[in-house]
Amino acid sequence: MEFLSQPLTLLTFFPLVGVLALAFIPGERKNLLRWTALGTSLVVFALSLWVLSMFDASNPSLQLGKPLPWIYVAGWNIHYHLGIDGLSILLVLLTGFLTPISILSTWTAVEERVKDFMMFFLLLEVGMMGVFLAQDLFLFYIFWEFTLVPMYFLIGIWGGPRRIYAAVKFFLYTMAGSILMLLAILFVAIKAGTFSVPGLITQLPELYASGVIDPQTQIWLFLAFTAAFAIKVPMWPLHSWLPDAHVEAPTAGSVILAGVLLKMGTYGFLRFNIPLFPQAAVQLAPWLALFATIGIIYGAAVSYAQSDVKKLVAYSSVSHLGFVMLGMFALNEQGIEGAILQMINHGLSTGALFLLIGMIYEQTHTREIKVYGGLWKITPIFGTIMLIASLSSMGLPGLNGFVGEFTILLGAFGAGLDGGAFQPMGGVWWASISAFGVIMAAVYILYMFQKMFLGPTGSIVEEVKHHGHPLRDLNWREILTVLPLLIFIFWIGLYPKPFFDLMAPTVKALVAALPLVP
Amino acid sequence: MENHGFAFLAPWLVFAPVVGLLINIILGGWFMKQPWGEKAIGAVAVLASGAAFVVSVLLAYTVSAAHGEALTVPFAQWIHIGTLELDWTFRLDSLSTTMMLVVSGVGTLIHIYAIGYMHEDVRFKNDIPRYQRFFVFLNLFIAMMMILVSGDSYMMLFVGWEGVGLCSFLLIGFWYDMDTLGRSSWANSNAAKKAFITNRIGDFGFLIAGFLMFWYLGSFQFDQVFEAAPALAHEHPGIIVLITLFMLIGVAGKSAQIPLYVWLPDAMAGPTPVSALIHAATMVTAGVYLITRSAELYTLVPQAQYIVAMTGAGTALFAATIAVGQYDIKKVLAYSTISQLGFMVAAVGMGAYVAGMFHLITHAFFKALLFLSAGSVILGLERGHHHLAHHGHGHHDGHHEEVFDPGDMRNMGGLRKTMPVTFWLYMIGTLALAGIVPFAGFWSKDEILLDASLHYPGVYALLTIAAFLTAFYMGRQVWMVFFGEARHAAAAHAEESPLIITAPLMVLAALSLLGGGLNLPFEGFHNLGHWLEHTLHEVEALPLNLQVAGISTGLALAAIFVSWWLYGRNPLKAKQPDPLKKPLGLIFEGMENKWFVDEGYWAVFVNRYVDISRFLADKVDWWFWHDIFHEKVIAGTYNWLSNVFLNDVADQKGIDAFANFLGRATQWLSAATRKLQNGFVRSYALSVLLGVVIILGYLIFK
Amino acid sequence: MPQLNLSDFYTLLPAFVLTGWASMLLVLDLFIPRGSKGLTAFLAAVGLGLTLGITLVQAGSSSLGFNGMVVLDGFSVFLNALLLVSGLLGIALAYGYVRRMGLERGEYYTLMLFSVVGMMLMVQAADLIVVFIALELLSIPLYVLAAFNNRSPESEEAGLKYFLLGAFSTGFVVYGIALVFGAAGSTSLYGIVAAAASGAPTLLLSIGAALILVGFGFKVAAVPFHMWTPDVYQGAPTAVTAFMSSGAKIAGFAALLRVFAVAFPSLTADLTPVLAALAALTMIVGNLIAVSQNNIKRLLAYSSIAHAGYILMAFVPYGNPQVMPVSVAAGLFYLVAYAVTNFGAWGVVIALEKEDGKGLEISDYAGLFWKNRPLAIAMTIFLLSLIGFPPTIGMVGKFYLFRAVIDGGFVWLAIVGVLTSLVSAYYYLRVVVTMFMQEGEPQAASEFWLNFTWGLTALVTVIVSFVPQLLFEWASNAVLRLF
Amino acid sequence: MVPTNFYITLSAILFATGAMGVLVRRNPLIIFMSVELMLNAANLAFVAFASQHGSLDGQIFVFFVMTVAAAEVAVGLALIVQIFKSKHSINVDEVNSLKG
Repeated sequence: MEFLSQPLTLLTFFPLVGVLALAFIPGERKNLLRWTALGTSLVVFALSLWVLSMFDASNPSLQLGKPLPWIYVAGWNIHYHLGIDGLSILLVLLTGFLTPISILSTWTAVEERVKDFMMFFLLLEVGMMGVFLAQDLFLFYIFWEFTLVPMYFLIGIWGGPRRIYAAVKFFLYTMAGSILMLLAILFVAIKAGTFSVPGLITQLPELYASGVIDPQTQIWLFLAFTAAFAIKVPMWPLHSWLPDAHVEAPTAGSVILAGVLLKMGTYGFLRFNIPLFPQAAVQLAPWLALFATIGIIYGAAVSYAQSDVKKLVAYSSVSHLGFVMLGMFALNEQGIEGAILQMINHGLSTGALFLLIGMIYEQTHTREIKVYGGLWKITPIFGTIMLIASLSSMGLPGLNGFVGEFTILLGAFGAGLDGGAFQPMGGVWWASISAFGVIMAAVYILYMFQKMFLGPTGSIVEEVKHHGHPLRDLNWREILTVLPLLIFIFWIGLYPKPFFDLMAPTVKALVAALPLVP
Repeated sequence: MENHGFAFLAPWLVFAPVVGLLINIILGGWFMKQPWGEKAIGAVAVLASGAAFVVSVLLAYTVSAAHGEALTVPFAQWIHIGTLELDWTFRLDSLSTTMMLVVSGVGTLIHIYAIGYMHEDVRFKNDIPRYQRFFVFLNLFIAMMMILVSGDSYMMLFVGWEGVGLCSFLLIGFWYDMDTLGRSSWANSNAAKKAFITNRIGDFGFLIAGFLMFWYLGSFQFDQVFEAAPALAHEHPGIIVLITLFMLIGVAGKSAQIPLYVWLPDAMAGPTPVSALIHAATMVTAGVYLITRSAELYTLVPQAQYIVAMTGAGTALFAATIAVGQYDIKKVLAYSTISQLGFMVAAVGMGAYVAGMFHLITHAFFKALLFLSAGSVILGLERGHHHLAHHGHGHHDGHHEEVFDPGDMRNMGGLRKTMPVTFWLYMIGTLALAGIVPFAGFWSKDEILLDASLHYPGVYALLTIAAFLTAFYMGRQVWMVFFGEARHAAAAHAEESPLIITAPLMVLAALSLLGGGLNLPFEGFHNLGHWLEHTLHEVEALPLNLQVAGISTGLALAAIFVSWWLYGRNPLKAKQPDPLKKPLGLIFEGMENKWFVDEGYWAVFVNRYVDISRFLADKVDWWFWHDIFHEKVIAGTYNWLSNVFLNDVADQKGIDAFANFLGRATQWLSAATRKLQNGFVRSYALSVLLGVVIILGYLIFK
Repeated sequence: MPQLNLSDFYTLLPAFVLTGWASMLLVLDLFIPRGSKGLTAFLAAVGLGLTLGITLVQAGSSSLGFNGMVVLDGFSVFLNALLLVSGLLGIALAYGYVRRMGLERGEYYTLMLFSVVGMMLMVQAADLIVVFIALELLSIPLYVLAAFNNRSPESEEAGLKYFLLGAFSTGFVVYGIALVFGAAGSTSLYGIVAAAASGAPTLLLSIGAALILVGFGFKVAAVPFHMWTPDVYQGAPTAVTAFMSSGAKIAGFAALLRVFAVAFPSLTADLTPVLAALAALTMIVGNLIAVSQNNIKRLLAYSSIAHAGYILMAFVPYGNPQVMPVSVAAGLFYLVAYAVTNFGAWGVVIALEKEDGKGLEISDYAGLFWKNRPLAIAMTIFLLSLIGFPPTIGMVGKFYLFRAVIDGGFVWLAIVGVLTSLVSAYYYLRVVVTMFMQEGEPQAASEFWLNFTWGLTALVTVIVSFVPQLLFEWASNAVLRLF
Repeated sequence: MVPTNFYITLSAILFATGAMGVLVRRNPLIIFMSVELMLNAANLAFVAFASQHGSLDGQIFVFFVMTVAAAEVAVGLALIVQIFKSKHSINVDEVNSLKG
């Protein structure tokens, strides 16, 4: 039971305490259920801060957990190994941060089957934490697949009219990618004789050097991992499940989906693809940049033509995550650090957008953009917060989105020059075309903001008044739900140094290990 | 930090307005419920802006005490990754302090003006609570503008650069639920969006320039960039050309140059103080500031300089022609602004940075004056109209049969009598803009023309024609607005504005009158030149050239005469078409309709983008990718395959068909399979047998 | 010719004890009154428990018995234990079910015991004669059990189909054995491998081996010998189906593995492609047809076919001495995972089955979660395990299985495996969707041993996935005696 | 002496005949007889091989096969009788309520 004494174990599995507690609370006591879930998630957030306080940012390697033998027969060498480093600390914090916020957002939105909702939500948190902390491929795979299950139920039970379709699609698409990854995991583990990620990082280079795994195979392995992560991200053209999942998911589900679950994909690239298959990463970087760039432009263009506001934001995720991919495969410090920060940023700003859309949806029960209009006059606080979230999403300097996008584009541009990862194909074009996506982001975000909050008052205002529930501005609980996000939107925008400091040494080490000829 | 006088105050350039806006956000709602609420809000905002002005003065003093030496005031780290080191650091030198003074000075005056203007505006528009929001935005603008001019690196400048774009968006769309005439409409919010997006196109250029700069020059910090630039210019001059030209795209966006100027006329949807402050005096000059700031880059690449100069000169002329054909008092001024910005860009393009900055300053004075006076005129008409609506018709049901446009010059006329103060203020502004001695505009414009005449004859020609047109359209405006007879009842009942509005105008008028003194073309009077020399290092101080000055003055006077001939001699009557319409024919049609540039852009870019994105979204992504590919192909194949193998196909027909095939091989088997069609147990057995046959076949014949 | 001694009996002791017990029970049952057949069930369980004890005592020993006709080794102990546990689970499932369906007769349990004996004999067989006898011994009681519900035409039809096709496939086995005997001059597995090494005619041998493969392929429901499976599984009483789908499969695979690994390693080049093709075909067809099933028993039947394909994958590299131990261990582990999960899933089916045979459509599961949470959660766990999803034993099993396949160099087969398991997710999820996301009023029977069975198997399914070490060790130690 | 191959060929023909009988006949009794034919074909092969190898194993096997076949018959006939009782038909093609 040595594993129980590890702080990261506590962090990962603490939500189960909440699940257990919820199991003993009768389903009618909805508020008690809500408070229990919220309390649990807040404790988890506190634990993540505790982990942060113990985290040594200057140390680039894995910390706060040592591998314990788990399954040790027939050359399996599977460890129970949770660890944290600069690549994951921020995502762990984001998970701990967004979960209570999402739970808070369900306070009045989820009235049916509260108990089960909260249990699934806390189970989901276990899975997400595990994904970001697991340092053994087997363990990682378990957590990775496990996150699908509660999310599947969250969409399928509490979602919109086409929830079942969306839930099954979400499940199958994600699984389609991960089973290919499973094969690659097994292949790598058989060849190297271990499932441990740090172990593989030290052993694989020898196998590459000795020709046990030839470059072609390395590329196939890279692609198999890519299948899992690219679908999750989702990278164009594998994004087809995303609009369905987002549109049908309940608000809290959308927030977590956009905020954390998509990041599992990008994180996977960073944690596994790049360090485990460095040659392949370098070789394929321009291709990934191609897809990322198409995703940026395509996502932005498609987003603009949506009539459903949740879909609009969903497609904007395709565009935003394209930036993350672009930065990551720039394979230089600026790009990767920007990509990590952008993962957080996207979680914050898109999370805020989904929360806000959920709040208005609760009142109007429609997401059709065209019925809205002129809301800023009626709900000034809501409008202002929405404006900030929108501006953050479109990368206004001074807010978080800019710091991420700017560093990503800077890195990607540099990667297009001599010695950079994009030099062999495309060069600076990827960054240049992607920078165009910044304009397009303004187009669709401003379109959304204008059509909902500016202009003449929309028909929905009269309609809800007619039904006896005139549109009201945000109440204190709702403001409290989004306020933390706003604080970080400004904080990261104005003073991102603490965030970069957390990841810089690890990223530096990661980049240094890449076979890029400067 | 060493003791550098008041340099430590630099962050307060930004903090002062931010404090002001925070106070107004937090307490504004409460203020608005008090009888003195509007005044309190206005006072807070004015004090905040005024504080920034005081800080600017102190900083300018500090710089001058340090003999123009550039001071940097580090405040905080921003983005540090690898070699990328971006900081929140303020830069104090003669150039930045000049800009600070202009921004906060003119800004404060306009804040004061806005107290009076908005008081009436929110009442005409029937939405008093929005008063609070205006001053929050205005303070935010000052803060952003201060970041823009005081940043020590291109990226900090960029923060302000986009920040003012945001404020511009917010303020253009201030009356977001109506059009300029107060009708419920998307028009104003469309204008706001257009401004932001057009600016973003420019920002794209800025960003690319930034990337090139960082990877080739190693930094964003001004001094480091300038230090590394000559070496790069030696090795890869093309890169510097690229940097400067991409920067020009940014400038074109922000300073409304060809081809991105189209947002500025629409921006007049914002309340008049906004037009004056943001879209005339300060924000739009940011591009000029950027080029001046980057002088050391532009100087290295004459080709790029030439392109900048030609862009500016072309814009100056092009916009001036459009201004001639406009009827809206603010639109004329808007195109005039574009034109004057063209003068400035042309100047800095030619390397005449001092001339450009000089014109920037004087233009800030007289164009702010003109806009604010125009605002006063519009308010006057609104008052007249309001008066009519209440007294003339007895009841006011909100549905005018004919919507009254208080900004349309065709509704004006004869205001000289009803609004005398405004008239005189307007006249000073007009003369300054037209370039009549000794108003400020004359000196600054003359300096630009002089520079052009020495080095760039093409630019000189364009600018001279533009100057002629400038005087003409201003003359036309004055005759139409203030002379002749009122062409609308509202004009006849127009009322003069109160002191809170006219007082700031008087200050600006004084500045417009005397602003030329900053940099007179006489030995010993090149004050601005010497001041900026600390930052720009090499400036040429040219003496007055009587030939150039003579030509421009002569042309200006001629233009005013022509305008009198056309519009003053026989004042326009109501509904009478413009007298230029007939002689100029199609040309006037073009001027009137802005040469159809908007329509062209719409047809070529905007509609195409909408089409493409609709096509991608509806056809490619949803219809094809989501429905056809993922639903029909993937999911469909899935179900189809499963059905193929299902009882009625595979378990029966599939196997049977296969058996039939074998059956043709031998009569006997064929007879067997015919009977086999209704036997399930036996078809199962057949399946087993087939398996056996295939396996054995493989083993034997492999 | 050596004399029989105690060691011979020790080798086959569990089978002897169980045979004796079953015979005794057959007689004893006559004296048990009709209303208290629960006693018979109890006694049958005691017999299985006793035998299980003996089997566990045998762990670690290895011997040949009866002149090399039967063998005791780690492999047989492991599988005997598994079979006995399956028997126990089968009785636990049947206990309330037969009563509820009005089928409560003592022979049910006796027949089960005899079938288990056949399965155990199959596991221990070292001579093709024993293999044949064991095959019949396990099959004949199953034919009867399948038709046990004589009031149901479906049950009779299932029995008849199973019987006719089973006999048909037995014919192939016997003929195959004859050919092998002809080629090798011996029916002993060890004799065959020796003969093959000294130059027996390969074609004859491989044809014989292929015919034996057909027979076992039929027993484990591999495509294209699978067609009886859905009909029989659907028609047979559900408790029988549960037992049959696990026990017969385990025994079939055990014999397949032992016969092929011991007797035919020399035929690898010939048979590996056949095995690979069968595995791939079985996975594909099983999973694809399952997609459009609406009856839960048929769905699980196709799932059972599909899983035969997965387990078959483990056999593909049987001739590669480096990989063989891993692949045997993986196969065994997966058999355990499958058996546990399978019993649980059938347990849930039994809980929802009505006296009149209703309650077997997937739509009858609508809203189960909101009516009976534990049952729905258990079913979800079983279905996830069948998909191969964490945190279940099925996921660990697939992990192990794919590892063996990749280790053996059959990456393409592994790809087929994962892709078909993706397909399987589609139809398993339909059940989950129905249980959680649709409205309905399902009624579930609540009987102690039934609840115990699905509860226990659900717990095991989850817990073992976290601590699989012990089971891994057992499976890896369950080595075949190769000489 | 007749070569073993002849016996084997004959047994193969018998086996195939049996298998085809299973496929084409509808009466379960006949089908079962066909299965018996297959088994006996195997028996023939066993005996032939046994004499070729001079080993008794094959002949012993034959006895086992015969015994087991008898046991199978017992079960099979019982099943068929049962079906006949409820369906009044023993046509296997009518035993097809389970499908899909």
